[in-house]
Amino acid sequence: MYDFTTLVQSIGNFLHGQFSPGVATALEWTLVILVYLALYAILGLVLVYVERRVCAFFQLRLGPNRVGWAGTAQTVADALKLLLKEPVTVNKADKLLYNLAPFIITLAALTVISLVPFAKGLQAFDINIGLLFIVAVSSLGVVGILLAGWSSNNKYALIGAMRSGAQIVSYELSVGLSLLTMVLLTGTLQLSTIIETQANGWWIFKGHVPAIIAFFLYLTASIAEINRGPFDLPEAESELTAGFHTEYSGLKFAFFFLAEFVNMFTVAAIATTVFLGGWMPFHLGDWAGFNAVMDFVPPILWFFLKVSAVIFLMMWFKWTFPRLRIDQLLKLEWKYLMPLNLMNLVFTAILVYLGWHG
Amino acid sequence: MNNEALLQLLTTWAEGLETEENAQYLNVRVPAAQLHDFAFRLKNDEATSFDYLFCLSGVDWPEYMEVVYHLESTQHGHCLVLKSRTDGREDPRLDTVCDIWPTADAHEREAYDMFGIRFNNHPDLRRLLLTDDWEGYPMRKDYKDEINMIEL
Amino acid sequence: MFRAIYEYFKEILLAIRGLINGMRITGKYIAHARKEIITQEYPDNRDTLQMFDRFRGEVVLLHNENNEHRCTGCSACEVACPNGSIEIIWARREDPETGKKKKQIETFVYHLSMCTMCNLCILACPTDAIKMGHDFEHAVFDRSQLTKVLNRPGSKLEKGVEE
Amino acid sequence: MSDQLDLAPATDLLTSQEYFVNMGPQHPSTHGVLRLVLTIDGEIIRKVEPHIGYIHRSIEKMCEKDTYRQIVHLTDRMDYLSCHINNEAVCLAVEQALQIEVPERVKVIRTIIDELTRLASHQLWWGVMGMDLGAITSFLYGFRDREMINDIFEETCGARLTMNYNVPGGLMFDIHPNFQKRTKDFVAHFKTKLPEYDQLLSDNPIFRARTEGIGYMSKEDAVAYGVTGPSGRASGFACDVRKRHPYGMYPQVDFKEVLMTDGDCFARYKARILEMWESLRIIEQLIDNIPEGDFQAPTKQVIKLPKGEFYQRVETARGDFGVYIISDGNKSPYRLKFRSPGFSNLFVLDKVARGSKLADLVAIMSTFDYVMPDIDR
Repeated sequence: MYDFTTLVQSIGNFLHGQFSPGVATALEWTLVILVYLALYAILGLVLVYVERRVCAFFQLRLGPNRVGWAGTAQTVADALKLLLKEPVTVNKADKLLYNLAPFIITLAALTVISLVPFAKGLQAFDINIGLLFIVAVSSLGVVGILLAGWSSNNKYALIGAMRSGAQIVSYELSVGLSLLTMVLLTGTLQLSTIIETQANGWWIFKGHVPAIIAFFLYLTASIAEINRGPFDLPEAESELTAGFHTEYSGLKFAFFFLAEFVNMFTVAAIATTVFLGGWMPFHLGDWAGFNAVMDFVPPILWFFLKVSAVIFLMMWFKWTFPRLRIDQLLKLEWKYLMPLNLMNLVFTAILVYLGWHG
Repeated sequence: MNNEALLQLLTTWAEGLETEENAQYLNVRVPAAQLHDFAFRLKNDEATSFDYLFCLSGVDWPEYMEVVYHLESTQHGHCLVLKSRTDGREDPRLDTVCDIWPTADAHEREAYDMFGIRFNNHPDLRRLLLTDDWEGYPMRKDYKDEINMIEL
Repeated sequence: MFRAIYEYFKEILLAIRGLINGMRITGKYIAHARKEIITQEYPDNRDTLQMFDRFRGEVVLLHNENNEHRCTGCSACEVACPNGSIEIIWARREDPETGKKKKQIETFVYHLSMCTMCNLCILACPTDAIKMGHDFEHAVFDRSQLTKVLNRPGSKLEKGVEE
Repeated sequence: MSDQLDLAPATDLLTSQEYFVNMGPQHPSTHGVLRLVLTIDGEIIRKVEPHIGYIHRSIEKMCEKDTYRQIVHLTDRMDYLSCHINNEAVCLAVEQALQIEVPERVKVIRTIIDELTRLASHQLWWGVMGMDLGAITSFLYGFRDREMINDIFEETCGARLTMNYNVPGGLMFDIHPNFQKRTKDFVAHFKTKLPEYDQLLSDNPIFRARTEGIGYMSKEDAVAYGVTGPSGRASGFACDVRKRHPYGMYPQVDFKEVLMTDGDCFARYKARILEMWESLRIIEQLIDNIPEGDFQAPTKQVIKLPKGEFYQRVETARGDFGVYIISDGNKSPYRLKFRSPGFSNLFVLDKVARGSKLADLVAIMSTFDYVMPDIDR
C-alpha cells in the first residue's frame, strides 16, 4: 500500500536538518498553507467545470466546450474575468463587514479541508477530535453568510442570510447526529483511525442498515448545510435574485462561489472518510485476486474516485429536484431527519451493545 | 335567456334604455346616472346574473366618452353589451363598477390612464400603464405627442 | 398511535419513491447524454445550417444574371408595409430603346431596423420582384448600416415585366 | 378582516415590522418586465401590488392607423406564445364583419396550428415553472419538445415565434408538404415525453409540497376577477371559449374541457398538463383529415369593414382573448380593444398570494403563466 508518511517525514527531516527548529516549523507551515491554498483554488476551478459539464449533460446540453481542451480552461477564463472586474461596493453597505464576509467563508471552508485525509499520511492536521472539529468549524460559514447578507444593505440579501441562519442552525443537528451514529460504530473521532477501522470493510457495508440510513441522512443534512440545491434557499435565484451575495461582484463574489464548491468537496470527503472507507480500496470478502487488483490502484485515486461519486450524487440531486420552501425545509429537519436520526442512533447503540458491528 | 326576453326584462329595469340593432350581442345603453344601480341589478338578479365581466373598453367619440362593458353569465350562458356615455369630453365621469365586478378595478384604471375617464368611488384610481407624471391621455383621438410620434 | 407511526413511515417511503422517480428521468438522459444533445454549436455549424424555404430573414430584391430585377416601382410594397420600412424612390426616365418615358426605380431603400418580417410586402408585390431572404445574421456595429439599398448599381428592369 | 394594511410601527425588537420589497422589473422569476411591490412581514406576504407598463407599446393606438391586414402582425407581438391564436382572433373578427365564409381547409389548418401553439406555450410554461421552483433541468426538457413545434412553424409559416400566418380570409400560404408528417412525428414523440413531465415534476414530493394547497383561488374569485384559461378552469370556472363560443373546427372535434375544483397551484399545473393531452387528441383527429381546397377565401385587396361593432373571442393558451373592433367604415378601425387574458389574470394575484410565503409567490406567478407583452399590449 502506498504510504505518504515517509515522504512527508523526509520533507520534515530535511527542513529540520537545514534550519533551526523555529524556522523549520515556520517553513513547514508555509509549505502546508501554500499547498492547501493551491488545492483550494484547483478544487474550486475543477469542481465548477465539472458542475457545469454534468449539469449540461443532465439538461441535454454540451456545456462549456470551447476554451481549452473540451472547455477545461473555461473556469480559468471565468476566474480571470472575475479578477479583472470592477469591485463594486454598495454605497450604504457596512464596509468592514461587507469586505470581511467573503474571507470568513473562505476561512471556514479552508479550515475544514485541512482535516481531510487524502491518503495514508497525507493529512495536514490529524487531531483526535477530528469529527467534532469538522462539525464545529463547518458551521462557521454561516457567520460569513449572515455578515454578507446583513452588511450589503439589500433586502434580498437580508432575507437570504436570515434563511441561511435558520437553515444551518437546524441542519447542524442532523449532521452532528448522523456522524455521532458513526462514531458509535468506529469508537473514535480521529479521522485517520476511522479509516483504519475500515480496513476490513467500509462502514456503509459492515454497519448494516443504520449506517446506510445514516449515510443518506448525513448527505441530505450536509447538502442543506452547505446551501446546495435543492436546499439553496439563501440564494434562491428565482425568488431572491442571488440571495446573500446579490451585491457582491468580482473577486469577492468569486470567493463565495469557490467556497460553495469547496464545501461540496468537503462534504463528499467527510462522507467518503466516515462511510466509504476513505482511501481504502474496495475489497470483496475472500477474493484474493480481485482484492490484489484493487490494492494496485493508489489510495489517493480511491479517495478521489469515491469523492467524485458522492459529488456526482449531489449534482444529480441538485439538477433534478425543485427547491423547498423555508418552512418546509425546517419541517423536513425537525419532523423527519431529527427523529430518524435519533431512532437510528438508538438502533446503532443496540447494535454496538450486542457487538454485531465489524 | 335569449336576447328578446332579456331585452324585455331589462327595459323594465331602467328608463331611457337605448338598444342597437343588428349587433352581434344584445346592446344596451344606460344613462350614466343609472349605470351603477343597473349593473348591480344585472349581476345580482337571479334571472340575469351577469357575473363575468370579460371586457371593459373606453371609447373616445367626438362629443363624449363611452365605456363599453361586455358581460357574460356563467350560469345562463347569455351575453350582454352594456354601454354608458359621459357628459362631454372635458371632465368625463362615470360611476365605478369595481365593487360589483372586481376585475373592473384594473380595467377602469386602464381606461382612466388611456382616456382620462374618471370613475367615481373607485378606490385606487391611478395611472396604470404610464408613469404617474404623464400628461394627457394617449388613446384620445386628439392626443398629440410631438416628441415620440411617428406618423406613417 | 401505531396507525400514526405507520403513516409517518409510509409518507417517508412514498416521498423517497417520488424522488427516485424523478432521478430516473435525469439519470436516463445523462446515461446517453451524448446521443440526446439538443443544442447546436451554432457558429461552427454555419456551413451546414440549412434554413427552411419559407424562413423570413430579410427582404431581398431578386436580380438575374444580367443584373436585371423585376421591380417596376409600383410602390405596392411600400403601401402594404405596416412600419414604413420600404421606401421606393422612382423617376420617369427615357427608355433608350423605345424612347418613351418610363417609370423606373432609382433606389429601393429598405430599413431593416424597422422591418418586422410580416411578409405583407411579398404578398403585395404584383411582379414577384422581392422575396424573403434566409440571412438572419443582421447584427452590425452601426445602426446606419441597417438601411440598405436593395437594387444593385446599374441594374435595370427585366424585359417583359408589365408596369 | 378588512383588506386594509395595519402598519404598526415597531416599538421594540420583538415585534416584526412590515417592509417593502420590489420584485422586478428585472427579476429572474417575473418572466418579463413585471414589477411587484410586495409588502412583506418576514417571509409572509401581506400585499402584492403589480406595476405594469414597462413594455407597453400602445398596440391599440397603432391599430387605429393600420389597415386590417397590417393589424394582424401586431397581435403576434402581444402574447407571443399564442401568436397564431391572436392572429386568428383578428382574422375571425374581420371575417365575421365581412361575412366571409372561409374554406373548410383553412379552418382545419388553423385549428391544428392553434393547438400546436397551445402545446408550445404550455411546454415552455412547464419548463419555466420547474425552473422557478428550482428544478432547472425541466426548462431544457420543455424547450426540447417545443423545438419540434417551432420547426413545424418555421417550415410552414416562415417564422418560429412571430409567425403571422393568418390573413383575413384565410392563410398566408398553403401548408408545407412536410407539415402533416412532421406534425405526426411530433405527436408520436410528445406522447412518450409527456409522461416524463409527470414523472419528473408532478410525482416529486418537493414539487407537490410547493404547489399543493398553495395559492388557492375559489371559483367565485375566478369569475369575479375574470381569470380565464387553465388558471380559471383549475378553480372550476368553465370558461373554455372553444366550448362556450366555438369557432374554427372546435365544434366538430371531440375534446374535453379540463375542469378542476381544487383551485390551488397544483390544480393549475395539472390543468395545463391535461390540456396538453387534449390538444394532442385534437391534433390527432384533424391531422389526417385536412380537406382539399383553397387556402384563402377571395377578399378585396383593401379591406373596409362595415360600420358597426364586432367582438371575437378565442381561447389562447392563457385564456379568453377578445378583439373588440369599432368600425366607422374606413380601412382602419375607429377603436380596437384587445381583451388580453393575462391582464385580468394578473390582478387577482393580490387576492391569491396574500398570506403566503415569498417563495410561494413565485409558484403562484408561474402557475398563472404571465406573459408580460400580453398584459401590457
